[in-house]
Amino acid sequence: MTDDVRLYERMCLMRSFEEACASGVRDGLLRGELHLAIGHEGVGVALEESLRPADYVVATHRSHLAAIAAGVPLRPMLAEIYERATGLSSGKGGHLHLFDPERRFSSTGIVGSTLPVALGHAAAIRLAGEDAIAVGITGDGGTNSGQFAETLNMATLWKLPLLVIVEDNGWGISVAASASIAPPGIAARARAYGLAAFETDATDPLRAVADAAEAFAHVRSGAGPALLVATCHRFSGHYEGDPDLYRTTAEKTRMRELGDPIANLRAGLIDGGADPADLDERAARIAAEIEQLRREVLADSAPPAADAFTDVVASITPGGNR
Amino acid sequence: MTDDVRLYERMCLMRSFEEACASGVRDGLLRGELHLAIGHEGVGVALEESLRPADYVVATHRSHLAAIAAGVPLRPMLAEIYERATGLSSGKGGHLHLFDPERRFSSTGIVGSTLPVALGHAAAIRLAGEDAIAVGITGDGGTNSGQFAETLNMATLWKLPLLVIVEDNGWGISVAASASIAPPGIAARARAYGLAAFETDATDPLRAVADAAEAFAHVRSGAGPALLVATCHRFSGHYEGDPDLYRTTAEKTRMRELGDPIANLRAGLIDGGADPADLDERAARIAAEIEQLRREVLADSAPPAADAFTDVVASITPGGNR
Amino acid sequence: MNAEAARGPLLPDMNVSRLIATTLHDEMTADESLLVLGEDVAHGGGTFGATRNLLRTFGEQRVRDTPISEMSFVGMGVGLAMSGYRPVVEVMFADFLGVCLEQIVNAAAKNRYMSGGSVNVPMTIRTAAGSIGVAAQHSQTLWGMLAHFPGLHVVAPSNPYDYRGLLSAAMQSDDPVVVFEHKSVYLRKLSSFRVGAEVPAERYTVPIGSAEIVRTGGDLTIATLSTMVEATLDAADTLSANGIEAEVVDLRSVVPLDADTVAESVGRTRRLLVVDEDYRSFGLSGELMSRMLEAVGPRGLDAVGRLAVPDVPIPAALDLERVVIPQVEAIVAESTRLVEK
Amino acid sequence: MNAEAARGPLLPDMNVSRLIATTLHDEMTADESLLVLGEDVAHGGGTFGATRNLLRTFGEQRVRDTPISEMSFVGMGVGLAMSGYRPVVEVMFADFLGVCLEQIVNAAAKNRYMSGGSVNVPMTIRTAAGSIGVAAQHSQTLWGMLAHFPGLHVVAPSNPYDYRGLLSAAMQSDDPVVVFEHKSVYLRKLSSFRVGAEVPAERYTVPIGSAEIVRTGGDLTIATLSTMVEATLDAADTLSANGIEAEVVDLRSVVPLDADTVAESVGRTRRLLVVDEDYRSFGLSGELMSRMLEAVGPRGLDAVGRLAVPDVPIPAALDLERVVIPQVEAIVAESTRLVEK
Ligand SMILES: Cc1ncc(C[n+]2csc(CCOP(=O)(O)OP(=O)(O)O)c2C)c(N)n1
Ligand SMILES: Cc1ncc(C[n+]2csc(CCOP(=O)(O)OP(=O)(O)O)c2C)c(N)n1
Ligand SMILES: [Mg+2]
Ligand SMILES: [Mg+2]
Repeated sequence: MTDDVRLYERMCLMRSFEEACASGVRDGLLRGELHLAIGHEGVGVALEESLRPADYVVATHRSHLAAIAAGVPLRPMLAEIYERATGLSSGKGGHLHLFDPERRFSSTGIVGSTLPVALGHAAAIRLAGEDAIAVGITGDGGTNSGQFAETLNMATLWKLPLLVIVEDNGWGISVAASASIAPPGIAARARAYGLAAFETDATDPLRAVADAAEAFAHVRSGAGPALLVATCHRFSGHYEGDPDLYRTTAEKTRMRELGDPIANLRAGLIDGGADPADLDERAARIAAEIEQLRREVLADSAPPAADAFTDVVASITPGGNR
Repeated sequence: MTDDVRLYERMCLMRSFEEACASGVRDGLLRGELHLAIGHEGVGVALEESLRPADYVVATHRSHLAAIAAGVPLRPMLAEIYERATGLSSGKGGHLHLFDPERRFSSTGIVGSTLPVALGHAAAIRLAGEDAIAVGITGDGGTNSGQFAETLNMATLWKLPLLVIVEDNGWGISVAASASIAPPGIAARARAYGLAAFETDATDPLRAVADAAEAFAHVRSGAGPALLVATCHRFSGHYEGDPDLYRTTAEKTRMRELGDPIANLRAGLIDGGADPADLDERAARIAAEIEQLRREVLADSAPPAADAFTDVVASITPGGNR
Repeated sequence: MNAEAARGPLLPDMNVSRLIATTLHDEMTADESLLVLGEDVAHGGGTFGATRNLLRTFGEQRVRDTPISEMSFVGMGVGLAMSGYRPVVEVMFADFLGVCLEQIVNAAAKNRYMSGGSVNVPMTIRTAAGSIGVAAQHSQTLWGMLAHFPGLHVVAPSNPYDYRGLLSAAMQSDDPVVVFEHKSVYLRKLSSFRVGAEVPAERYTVPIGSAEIVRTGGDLTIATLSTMVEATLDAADTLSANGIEAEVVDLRSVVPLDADTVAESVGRTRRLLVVDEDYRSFGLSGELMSRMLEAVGPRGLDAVGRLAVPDVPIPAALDLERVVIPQVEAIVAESTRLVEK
Repeated sequence: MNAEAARGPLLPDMNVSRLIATTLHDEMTADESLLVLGEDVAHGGGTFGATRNLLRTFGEQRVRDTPISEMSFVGMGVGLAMSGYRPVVEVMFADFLGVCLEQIVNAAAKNRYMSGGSVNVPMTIRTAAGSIGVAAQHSQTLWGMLAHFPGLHVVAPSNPYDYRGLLSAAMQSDDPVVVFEHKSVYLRKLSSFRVGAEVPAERYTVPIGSAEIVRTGGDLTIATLSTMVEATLDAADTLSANGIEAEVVDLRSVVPLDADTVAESVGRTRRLLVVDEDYRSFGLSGELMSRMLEAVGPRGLDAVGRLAVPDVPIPAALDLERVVIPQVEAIVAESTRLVEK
């Protein structure tokens, strides 16, 4: 198996995973606003290829691919998304709040709030003298949060090993990036705060992997913080169930036709001589594995009611904790 | 009287005003942290020369010169600073919270919070189709607040008539700008958010007046928002009573010797043939007038105790307002 | 109810998000100084559909999509309000109050006082509160938190009539008013509500600061608000079948809190249960219990209790969420306990 | 009091800001994972001098001046805490909690719960509260506001012994703890305090969540905290001269609130006055009154009252400030009224 076929497989896995989540909404098993990253797989593999176990990752409301990239085990992750007792957080966090301290992975549902936490991880790496970096992820919309600017400034001031990754799908819910991000735009902002700015087109996964590697290398080298803008498309609505009327059908068709990282890599592999049937078979096998995982997870039980009251604080205080 | 002598007089008045405030702290009449802008007079006159009555100004914790520039009458302003019933806010706001809606002037003691409010004024100007601009002031330290970035972005997006003025005295309390603002710095930030950036040295008041006029003209022309960085020195401590040990004596001496906008303009006027004695006499007369004002204000009474309970909300509700 | 408006024609049946959009529309038509701004309010018509079609009717200048910059667009609202406009700012979820609290509590709420009454901040903040399965960071109500700050009015309607009337009142108020809408109502039809399902087509206001007795009963008083009013009315049915008659007070406003109406009821029943979807401690439930202590004295009370979120974050799993959000059965049980005391 | 530590040598007389700096120093020496960050904490030694000399001793990596970016340096503290460090983050004034609330309440406070207990956030937030003539935006206490959010501990010491002991406890805690320091104490000498003026030189902790009875008396219980403890003790002297013996409880912690200690006292006195420097409504005073109602029932109480900031912003003028901040005379008057009831 060539390396590129491996990337193809990883992206297939990421998409199958998201589809396994989507079906939970369709089946009425998942409530709330489930944000999927179907279409973002180019960013997912770019992250995965460059991340090392000692790196920290702080992900957004659209966190699943980043979690996979960080090595979070799929079973407890899917179980958490399905709010089962076997989940990463025993079902208390849910899909918006995935935590896996062993993989140095966390997330938050609040836009912009990922970056300061990642900055703290970067500071910890420096203090501990570790050979690692911290990755803070945001969407394009999140670059308008004050926390984005504040974090970038401090990262440069203290030359911390922070890589900010902007998953730029061009939309913040129904608001187009062009209507929310004043030109000259995200990379210019990064430079104005003293970061090295990298840009990539993550609908072309091989390019994204290479460009991300450069950005990671910059930060690992100790040259200071960097930011990588990775453009991509969000194929689904903002959340599963979003009628997505703010984008035209033509636009949505075009992005699926031209901007699908998996289809794009598949086409490239076939151009390079790969057997389409083999590629499809690989995809089907992975989809079946994830489906199997989903079945297992669905058989898991929900957390017991008493769990609602535990884990609020670590300390035990004489008269209770309020 | 030449125009430059008038500027000299206005700066003398600004300084005398601040000294009239300082003496309140020395005499134990003023509590809290009183922030004076002695050394910032170059910014004060630059503002005053370009401001028009229909313009809005939102000023910081160091707001007195901006208020003078906006035409806020001195007597109620000084009375407010001395917390008298005759003050702008009947003594309820105090020196950190000067409001004069007639002059479209307000201020806030929270760093960064001036700018969004000024943005709202700019939006109101646009809505009302007024021929005016909104001026939002911040210190250099305030440019690290998330509100700075957020506001700049929206100002450009909507091309609002907002002028951000950064009174860059190089310090945020004890933290030097070099330790808090990552390079390339404030003007680069403004450009990255799409604003026109202007810079001036406000220790040279004539230059500051001219540069500010350009920045105001840019915004008035409808070309979009702009930011003006005006460098200056804060001669006093951060607040009256601040021991100011974070700056060396040499540094403080140097800034007074080289960076005093009043002394600099005075020297220029004398070079141009002005009579030093005349200039000093003018300064003395102004100081005497302000001292007279201070005496009057000190004779004013404090607000009556019952005032503590009024003005919380405008609406009258049946059962009281809580 | 406003008898005048109630006599006129009614709105057709529709869901609450459209009712809110209609109310925004009607007020904006009546007063040109009213504006709407927030994330997704214009082109998207509101995450919950509550600003649908406003952009088309009023244009970009009055209906504005903002970047994800809550602190600064709330502050922009303050500036607009101080310039003679009446912004209605949407903070998508109440949980996001943490990213914009400063401008709400130190500017909007205090500018009037700090200016000695010379400045008003007529601004409405609409925000979506409550649990619909979105876990700890998207389920909070937090009205008790905002109510702590003087200078704000805080309302949380429970039924269609009040959604329209309180929103109109907020938009007409010269003060900052925070309107907490409950996420669970947006897609509900007016006709599905037990109370206030008939909504006049004409504009009207429900006075801010006035509670309403939505069920009379002599055995205990249950004071509640927002979506918990319906849960409480359901509980009251069960209680009634068990021989206990609950008087149910819909507080409607958190600030001003209409303690008089509750005290009058408690004066008769001598028993009070507060049902609140906010965290239990340091919030509305404790405040109302204390107000009753102050109003009728300990001797005026036989039993007092509260049901609220038991001081834990809202868990994701449905089974856990149901444990921490007051349910009908818990209201029945606690009411019964109080009456038997 | 911690009997062990109390037997050892005492710290020399010093002002409280130096006591805090000493405590920070001693804990940082004992535990290398402790860090200090915030505005002016390093080169300036703290706006109130409470971090003086720490930079010199521990260096830039552990004592860090930050830009004026509260939200993000608090969030940075969260990240550090999740990476095994123990940041002590200074938010200069409690009034600025509005610019960083999100990271405190949605991250620091909830990450443990949302992670099913797999993540701790051992972080201390120090902030200066209370009135010293700096008006509406720099005088608030706001402990009642933060206390509303589950997942945080909140303390507000009143005397030197507790300043040291509670700060040490916070720094050793595995949970986020917010320490409210009162601006009026920084420049006061240890020896000027009525209670707790003797401070052991050895490290010790005061347990978070435990109140202390600082004066015994049988006629009424006055529960209070922070600087109001001294005002209350002064009031108790006057009351005693008038024949009324007040029991004074120093709550010390707002969360966990030691209702048991108060209830035990109120069980004896049957009368409770809460004295609080926070806003009256929707805060600590209401919560404590309600807890007492719950603990001893209405029949266990003869009279209950509270003194707090009467739901107005803090005015600038001294004469007005004195009207809204509880004063000794008001405590005497209200206590007398309650006892005569
Ligand atoms: C502070 C805050 N404001 C608003 C939201 C609601 N919200 C969730 S996702 C989102 C859009 C984010 O856009 P972007 O950063 O581009 O990420 P994307 O959804 O496109 O991946 C918004 C507004 C939030 N979670 N937090
Ligand atoms: C949000 C916030 N954080 C901190 C403070 C405390 N503070 C008041 S002024 C100041 C320094 C401001 O520096 P700069 O913006 O450069 O203005 P300067 O004082 O130099 O005029 C600080 C930190 C505040 N008022 N508001
Ligand atoms: Mg996006
Ligand atoms: Mg400065």
